[in-house]
Amino acid sequence: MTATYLKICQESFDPEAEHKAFRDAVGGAGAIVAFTGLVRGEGADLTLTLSHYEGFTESQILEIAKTAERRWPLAGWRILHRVGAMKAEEPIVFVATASRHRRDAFEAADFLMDYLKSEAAFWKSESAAGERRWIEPRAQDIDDKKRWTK
Amino acid sequence: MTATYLKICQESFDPEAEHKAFRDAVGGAGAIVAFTGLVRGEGADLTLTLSHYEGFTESQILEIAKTAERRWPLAGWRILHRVGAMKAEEPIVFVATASRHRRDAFEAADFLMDYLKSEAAFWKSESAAGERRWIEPRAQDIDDKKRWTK
Amino acid sequence: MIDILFFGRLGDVSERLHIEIPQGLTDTDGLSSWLSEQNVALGIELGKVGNRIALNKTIITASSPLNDGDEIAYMSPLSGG
Amino acid sequence: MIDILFFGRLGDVSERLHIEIPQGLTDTDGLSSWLSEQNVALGIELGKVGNRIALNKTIITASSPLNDGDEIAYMSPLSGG
Repeated sequence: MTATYLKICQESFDPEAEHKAFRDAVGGAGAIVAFTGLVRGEGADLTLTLSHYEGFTESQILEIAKTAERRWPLAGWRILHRVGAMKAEEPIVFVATASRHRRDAFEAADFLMDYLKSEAAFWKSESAAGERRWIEPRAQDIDDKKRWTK
Repeated sequence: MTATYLKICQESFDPEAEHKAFRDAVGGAGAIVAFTGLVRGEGADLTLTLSHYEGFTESQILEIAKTAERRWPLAGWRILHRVGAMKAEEPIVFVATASRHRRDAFEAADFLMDYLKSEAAFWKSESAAGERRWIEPRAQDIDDKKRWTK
Repeated sequence: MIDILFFGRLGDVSERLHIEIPQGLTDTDGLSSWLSEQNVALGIELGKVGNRIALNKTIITASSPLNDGDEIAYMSPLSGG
Repeated sequence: MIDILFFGRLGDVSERLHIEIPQGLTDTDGLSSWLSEQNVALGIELGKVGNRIALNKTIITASSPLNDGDEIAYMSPLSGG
């Protein structure tokens, strides 16, 4: 049985509270890997805004997570993704995986993040001083994702 | 400037409190990867005992962490390792890394764990019903470490 | 009635629409052309590479028939996590 | 005086020692032989592969001279995290 959890959050979330909830859920698994993505601190006056396509985005992420479940023997996974407006240092994404051996948890978390960055249906824009610009995937994100298709 | 922290703990530690302290210390870094190793839940009556060589173990881990700092552009790392007697589901090891981009944090955490498992000076024994046995590195741990020498 | 949604840059140039299927339109390619005629700024964005279309929350890769009750989503290139 | 420490399995067969350098001993190989004579169970463990020796907290890979104040650590194979 895999402990799974997905939430798209309109409000800020607490990565440590999520980590604790996940750790409690996966019980006796030996290895937990957690990735937390934060709004970078460069521009304190910068607002990052993310939007998603309700229903579509969630089912797409569930597909990706099911692929990870088939590929690695996971005791569980937990994914949270912010949408809405956020400021420097706020958490955007939290992905945790648990398994008996650490290699599986590492690879699954890495895989999930690569897919979330390049394939998940989120649209990101930055605004500062009244100007807004859309952010599109970096070439690095596309390359990262390709690592998993070999 | 890299936010670094190493502690060998005689008593249980709280992975979420460590994650929060690390997140606060690395400020505007965009990516945090945290690995938590726990005593597996298989044998509730099992006691795991770890010992280390005070001074030697710490300086060896610092060397490994400095290698990671040279290899990846890290905003910080945090390593805690338990010694003493522990029971099922207690945390044994916590390794967190932070960087601007997630790939660096993932690779550095993975690297640190591989070295901690195969090279760090800890001795582990299991006891149940009055019988004790020593645990030596798994062949998998040796192979995992070799990934980093190419 | 159909629902037409726009995400990312496309959402900057059009509000979501809840309309009757326009007279004579039978498929999604027809709908895209019709939208471009109605809204020049949207037409320019729809012409750019990397956009994707979902019909009832499933990505389509070829023009597909339109039916009453459909939800059509026009999506700019994604940028997650 | 020298300190001799034992870790892992080796710690099961000997306590740590705080002794004068035994008469006639000049290096770590000599010390290992002397320890094996004093304690048969320790001698058996010291003969196994994978053990390592640290002199003043630095791993040594060849026999090294012993000096007053040295700390010699005999270490079984490691098992971390």
